[in-house]
Amino acid sequence: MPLQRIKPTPPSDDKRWKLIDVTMRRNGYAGHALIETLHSVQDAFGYLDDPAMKFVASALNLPLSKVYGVATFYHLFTLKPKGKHTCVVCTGTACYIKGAGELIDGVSEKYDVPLGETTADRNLSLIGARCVGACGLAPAVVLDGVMLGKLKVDDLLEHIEKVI
Amino acid sequence: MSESKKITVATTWLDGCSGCHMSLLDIDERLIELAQQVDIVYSPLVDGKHLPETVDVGIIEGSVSNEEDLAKAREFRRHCKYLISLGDCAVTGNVPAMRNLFPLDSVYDRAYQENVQHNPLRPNDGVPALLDVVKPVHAVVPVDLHVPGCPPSADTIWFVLSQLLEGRVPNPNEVTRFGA
Amino acid sequence: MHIDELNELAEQIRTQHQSCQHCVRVCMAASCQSSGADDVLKRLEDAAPEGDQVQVKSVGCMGLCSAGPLVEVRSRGDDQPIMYQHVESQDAEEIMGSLGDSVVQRLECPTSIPFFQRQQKIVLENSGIIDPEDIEDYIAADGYSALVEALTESSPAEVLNEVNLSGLRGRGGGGYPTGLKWSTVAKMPATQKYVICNADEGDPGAFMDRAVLESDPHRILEGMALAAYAVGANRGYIYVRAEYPLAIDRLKKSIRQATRKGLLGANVCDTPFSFDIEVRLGAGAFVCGEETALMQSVEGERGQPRPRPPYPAELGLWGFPTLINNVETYANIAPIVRNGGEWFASIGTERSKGTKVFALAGRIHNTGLIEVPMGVPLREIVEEIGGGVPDGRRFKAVQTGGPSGGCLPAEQMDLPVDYDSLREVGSIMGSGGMIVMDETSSMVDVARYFMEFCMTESCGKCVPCRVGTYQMHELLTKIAAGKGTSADLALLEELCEVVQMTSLCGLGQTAPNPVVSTLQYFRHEYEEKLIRDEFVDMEQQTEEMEAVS
Amino acid sequence: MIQTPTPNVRVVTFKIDDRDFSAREDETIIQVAWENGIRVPSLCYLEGLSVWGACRLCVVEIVGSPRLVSSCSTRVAEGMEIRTDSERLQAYRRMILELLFSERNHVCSVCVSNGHCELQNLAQQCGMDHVRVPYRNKVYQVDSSHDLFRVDHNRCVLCSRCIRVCDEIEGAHTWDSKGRGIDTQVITDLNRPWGESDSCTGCGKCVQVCPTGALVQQGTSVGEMHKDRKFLPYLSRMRDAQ
Repeated sequence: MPLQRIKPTPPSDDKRWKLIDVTMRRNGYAGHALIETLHSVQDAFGYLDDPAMKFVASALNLPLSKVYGVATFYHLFTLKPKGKHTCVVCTGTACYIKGAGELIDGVSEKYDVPLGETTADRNLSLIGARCVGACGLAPAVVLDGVMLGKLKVDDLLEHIEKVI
Repeated sequence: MSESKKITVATTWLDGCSGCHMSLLDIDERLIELAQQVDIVYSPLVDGKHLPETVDVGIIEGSVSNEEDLAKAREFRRHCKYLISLGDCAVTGNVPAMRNLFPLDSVYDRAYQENVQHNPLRPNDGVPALLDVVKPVHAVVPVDLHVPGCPPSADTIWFVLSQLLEGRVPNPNEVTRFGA
Repeated sequence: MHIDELNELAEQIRTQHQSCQHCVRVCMAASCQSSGADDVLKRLEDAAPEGDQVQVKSVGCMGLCSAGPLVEVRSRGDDQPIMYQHVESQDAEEIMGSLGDSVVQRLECPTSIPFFQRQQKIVLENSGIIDPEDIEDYIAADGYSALVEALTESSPAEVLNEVNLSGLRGRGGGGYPTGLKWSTVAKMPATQKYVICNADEGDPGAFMDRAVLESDPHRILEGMALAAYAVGANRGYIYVRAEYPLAIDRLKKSIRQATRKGLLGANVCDTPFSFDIEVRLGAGAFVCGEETALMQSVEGERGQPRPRPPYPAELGLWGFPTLINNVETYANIAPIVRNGGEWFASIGTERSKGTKVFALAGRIHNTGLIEVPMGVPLREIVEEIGGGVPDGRRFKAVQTGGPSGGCLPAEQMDLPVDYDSLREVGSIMGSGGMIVMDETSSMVDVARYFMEFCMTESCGKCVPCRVGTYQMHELLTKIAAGKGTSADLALLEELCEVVQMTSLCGLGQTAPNPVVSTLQYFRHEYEEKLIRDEFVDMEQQTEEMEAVS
Repeated sequence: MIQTPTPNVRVVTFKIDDRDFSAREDETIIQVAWENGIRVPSLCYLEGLSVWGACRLCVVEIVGSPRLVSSCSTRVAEGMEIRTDSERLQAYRRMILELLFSERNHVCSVCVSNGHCELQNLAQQCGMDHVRVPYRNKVYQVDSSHDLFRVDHNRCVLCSRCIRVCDEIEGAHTWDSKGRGIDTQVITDLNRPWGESDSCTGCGKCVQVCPTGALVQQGTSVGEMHKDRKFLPYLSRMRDAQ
């Protein structure tokens, strides 16, 4: 006889877990909703930590290793909290041809943060993106959700100074 | 190579345990047969300490770990018509290359400071400087034949040498492998 | 709904539209939006006079991204619309004031230039014209008429036949005949079948699919529904990059609108045909553009491809026959069914039919989105439509096909752009990215850039791609830094062959293409960077001597 | 899925390396080749587990087709002419092995699987006697936290046999992989030490199917690790029968 499925309790009484439950319920708590569910965890909490992954695994009846495997396969998922501000530099071909590399080097040097990492004070994350689809604005940067185009290093640093 | 003259052979050991040379000596009585056909002109095993201008076969044991190893490998390549990497250290880097997983500084510290009770000090002359990365011989000079094994057995070495003496290019894979 | 009812509705909406004197369209696609189109739209709306004389409308991509934000004014009775470029919010009052009276000359963007005149639009026919968030706009532009007519008056086989006749080939890059793919799925006896739209546009420097999804989302739904009808599927998935939030939003909205109108869902148009579409998000993995990896991802797994055969048509999503096509392919379906396969086959070349959308970018005057008939020479695209290389620099190469494609030099500029010609010269059509480079770009660096892309996007399943791309990247880095020898170059070429021939999926099999094509046309750039190595050269001399003797 | 036997399968005739063969049409090239003593090399394929098709060592040529196919995932077909050992294939396989040896730290001489390792044997069988690409020299962990077993990531070739046997035969799915590309690594549970795993039953199947010295029994010294896979065909048949 199959064992009764147990509905797990969320890791905390944070209301955001309700949103995640909505996503899972909409997909009938099926295992194939894993990526959708991880998206909604990350949208709600900003990153995926162990308790969250454990909860998702038991709610969707999936092995822990599979959840971890999927969470680390896709580059949009992050297991570490991002900085207060994010600077996403497009590294698509058009931006590359027009100097995205210099933008990354410039920010990296000034704030002492390697690409893909967050500054020690957790204030700024420097992220590379695979083409944000704004090749007409190359080189393009998305700073805290705002698209900036046709940038030179000094322009970008000025923009960053303004937000942080 | 004229008939009258013996084939000249030079050997050297770079970074390794000299086990491959011991394995060479292990061919026992076949050494006599070998000596009738070849002249070992340069080797840690013989008195000759000067590498002649041209040598028929050069045999290198050990990996390239320091500046002296590098110079020696280059010297062998310049002077030897046919160059053999003998044993896993020469062919893959093997045990000496396991230090590649650590930063060079920590390797120095471990060797000359942490494990030394009396007057720990990093040497600054008289010892050849370590290279950043330990490499197999073929990573620094072209090599003509690779004989894996740790060490290659005496039979393997005899097989390789006797085939060469018969004018054939041996295929060491028939008798040896990495770690054998 | 019957076709007559739909036509009637369309007529009704069109009459409504015609009641206004001036229609002011503001391009709200990604590029214009990020140059401030939001504010422009808002100020135009504020400045518009009360009543229905002037309609301000947010529309999808108008194509000439480098001139954005773009605004188009179409007045009743005028043949030609007026287009304004680089519009700023403070220009709104002036534009409004000029309506029906004059033209704001300092902002005018001449539409007589080749960029606009040389295009032929099928996929983008509604793009920049209709409001993508309004299904009625789509219906007024003959939208859904192909679907409704097919469902009520044609058999699935007849729909399939039109697609076969059209000669349409997959627009995702491979160029596989679409009709053949559909026929295979249609023939499968299974009770459950799926239709998937591959909207995981991952080529860096390509934004065609994004523009279609954001500018005309209903076109994709209609194409998918027609496909489902033809092959006998009742469920569809659109797998779209999470990096395209606007596209996702519009797709979801469109699905809701279409379902409410009875054009999707159970018993479409009161026929036995039922079709539901669900949007699934990617999460940042280029390899998921490969169809078997994409299906893995839809199933919630790591996006790792599996060997083919069996093909998805046989063994697809959850083991059922599955049809996978890309966005642009589906975008062509409604017009094909509406106008007939023969009409479509009359456009383009012998073996490449129809039009192709390209994203022009890089060192080129007119950056943006264009649609041209297959077979147009590369020169016409780059020099005339694209306006050539700016700042008095010299054209060096054009890259097509993204990380799977190649770099073509000036000598190849007269090449007609179609699937087979591009393949013959060592590149591919790909999904339609076209990046122009001038003499400031080093081809070794470009090859290294693409290899880095492939290395980080490799799924890691098969050895040649996982380790081969890493080692090729190392070698390219070494050569680019001026530290490589001729032995390194030889090893790189050997690796290219092994990775091409033995990799599991298309990503690995094509990853060496940028290296191979730059070596083919720009070998001297590699050779100039090599250093002499005493020993390598010695070995070569010996080999040469041996070869002589 | 590829190997599910269906009733009424036809028998087809075809050639492998110019020899005539006949087999059921649902058999794969590698099955027929191995049954007949043709040693097509492979690392990820293991009879009794699902087909993975990742090591690419088993690629073969089909006469008349420009593409190579992996023989583990391709079924035989009527009139097919297969070549398993052309010079080109030999060269490709050597390069694939070179890539594998360069990827992690395979030091045969100090490995507990020395002498019983499939990777080591394949290098010899394929004539790969030195690695021309640079070694990556990347640091990998050795996890000895489990009472009975040890995982040494330095020796892992990512064949995924451990993942498949744990999922398909044991049913625990303790193993999976994390990351992607060159950063892929096998993990237990949420990438925690193996010894802390709640899902691991300690059955040791993963150890027995591992082709190299990546998964081994605790307490084994150099060359002592023998692997025993007799259980696999039996369990696999029993599972299918259910």
